Amino acid sequence: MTDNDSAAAADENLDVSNLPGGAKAAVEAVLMVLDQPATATELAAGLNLTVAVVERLLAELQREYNGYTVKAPDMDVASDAGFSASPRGFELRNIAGGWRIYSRTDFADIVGRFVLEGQTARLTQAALETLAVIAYRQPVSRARVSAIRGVNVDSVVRTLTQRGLVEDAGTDPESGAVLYRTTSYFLERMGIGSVAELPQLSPHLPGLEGIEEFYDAGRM
Amino acid sequence: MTDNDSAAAADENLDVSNLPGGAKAAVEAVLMVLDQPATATELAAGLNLTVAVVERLLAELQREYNGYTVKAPDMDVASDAGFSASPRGFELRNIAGGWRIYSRTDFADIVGRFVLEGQTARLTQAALETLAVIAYRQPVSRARVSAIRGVNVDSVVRTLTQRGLVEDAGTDPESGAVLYRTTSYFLERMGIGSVAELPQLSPHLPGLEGIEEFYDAGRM
Amino acid sequence: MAESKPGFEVRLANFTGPFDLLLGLIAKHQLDITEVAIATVTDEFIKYIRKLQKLGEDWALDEASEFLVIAATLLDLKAARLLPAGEVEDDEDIALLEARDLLFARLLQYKAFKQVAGLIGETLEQESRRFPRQVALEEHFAAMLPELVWKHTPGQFAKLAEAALEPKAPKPTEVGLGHLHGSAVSVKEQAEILGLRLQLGNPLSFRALIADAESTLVVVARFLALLEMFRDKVVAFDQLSPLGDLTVHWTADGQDWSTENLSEEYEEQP
Repeated sequence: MTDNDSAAAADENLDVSNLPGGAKAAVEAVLMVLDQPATATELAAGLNLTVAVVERLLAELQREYNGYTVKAPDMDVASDAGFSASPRGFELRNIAGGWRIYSRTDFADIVGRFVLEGQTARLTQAALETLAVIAYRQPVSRARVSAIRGVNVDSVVRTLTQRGLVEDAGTDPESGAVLYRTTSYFLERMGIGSVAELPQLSPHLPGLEGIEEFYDAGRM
Repeated sequence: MTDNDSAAAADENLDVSNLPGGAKAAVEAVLMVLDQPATATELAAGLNLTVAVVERLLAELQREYNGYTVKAPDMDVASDAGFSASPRGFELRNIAGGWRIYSRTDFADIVGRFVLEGQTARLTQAALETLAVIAYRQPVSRARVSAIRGVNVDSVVRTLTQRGLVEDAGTDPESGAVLYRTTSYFLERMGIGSVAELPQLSPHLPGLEGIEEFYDAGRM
Repeated sequence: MAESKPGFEVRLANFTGPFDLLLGLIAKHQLDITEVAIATVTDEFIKYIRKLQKLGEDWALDEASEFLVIAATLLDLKAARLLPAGEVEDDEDIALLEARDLLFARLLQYKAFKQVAGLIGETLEQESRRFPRQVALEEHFAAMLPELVWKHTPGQFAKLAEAALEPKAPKPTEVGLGHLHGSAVSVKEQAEILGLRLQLGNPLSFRALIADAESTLVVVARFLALLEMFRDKVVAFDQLSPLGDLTVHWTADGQDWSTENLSEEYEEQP
């Protein structure tokens, strides 16, 4: 794909403009999967572009999504004076300096209806168990919770985060994995003042260290 | 586009075609908030559209994102014969029966710098082979997989379960052994719609079915 | 190359050439069949068949079944050579030959899975280069979610945590009879191990006694050993609740005990 075979620091050498769709598509690719808003500076650093270029691309994408401009096939550059197309179902917003793609506000009713469908007010057993593990072993990574529960917990952790019961507690300095902890909303729902007030578990349960060894041995 | 004017319930009354960007943008808006793949049927239900219409819109979006077609401003409908634009930084894929937005492969290196999570460690050869046997022989017991692979697979199966690639599929009525099958997450990770899309096993070994019976008879 | 079928060639440490020639040489006793690595032949053959399929040859299936027949014969030959008397007559010999065929069939099957495993690995690798959009719900949508129903007291929640944190016992799996031939586990040896541990004085749970068992077979052997030791009145069992932990006590204080006393019924080698 790229001819960075001679790249000493392969990372630094990547030229996004050689990729299909160019730098603009690269910015788009990142924005599309990014959970947290990113600043132009953060984007520029990861993309090997200058902040000025990223800012121009962001503005271009924003206009494109809003339907004000479309890159015509026979033009080399997008033009503001270009023809107008329909707006997309999503928009690029800059909130407090961070950029993120959201669903377009016009569709809030439809999206809201879609989101609510099939939502229950109760946590599933899987979600409860995962919450219990996080509560007693926090701060803990998803991989560790998976190891303890024996199943993949990614989507359950997302649900718990969405429900405001658990939150990001920084990253593990060693593995770089995101760690999770329970929130004050969780304490509120439990009716306790702090995690220290959670009932003690029976002492025969292996500590986190024990579990770690036990399960890591099985990891391939 | 749809003439559902006779819809009784108020929230059934919403006609997405009146909104900017129309039904296509509405589909797009919903795709933006999905955290797991959605089927055309689910989308249709939420959007008050027929499955056929949703399927057509999804196909149109897919082509658009791939840069094969763009709705020209002076045309009323998107045309396949339309001009070709640059591919977007993302793509729309139909996987494990559901639709979902992905960043385009070309930008994997760049996106990977921003998205640390979800990047899972590669599976070992042992795990891959075990996964292959389970995928092709499901539902299958660990003992059966062990017999085929010639080694104990307990810890590997545990790893695969933790990774969410295989799951418990009940017990064998005869032996009482736990049976395993692959998950829809496995399909997602493979980028396929169903296990039927896995490469055929028989070309690699003509007459395998015969061997299987022979082998089973020999085991008892 | 295109004008005639290339034919299957074998490349071994001690022979390179067409498969037919290999068979001929073996038949004429010019090559020792016991020196032929069947696994390598199989590898080569599968490679060959795949090449044919890529070329779109539709007789690949015929070739394959032919190969199976020949390979089986080859195995017969090899087995016959390895048998002390060099003859394949009585039932035992035939059974042995069948076992070898079986082994070979399994080898082929194993190779097939190995290959698709490679393909699955490649696909997973490729797919991991795509990242799905799975962002958290936008705040205004999250705010629309119905208020959570929460009915757990801290005590109930702790119970839930205990259950979730309890190390999971491996799920039951059937006892593969195949292993019995592979590695014999001696009940006597296991009894020896258990005896030494229990004579230290502390009662131990069955779970603890099998914690280091490297296979199901060892677990079974230890279980049988305990039954034997119970019969010899050197151990006693305690179980507080049905399906609860089984505790084993050593009861043969000071008394001489040796595994030599164990009955022989499990020690018969097939």
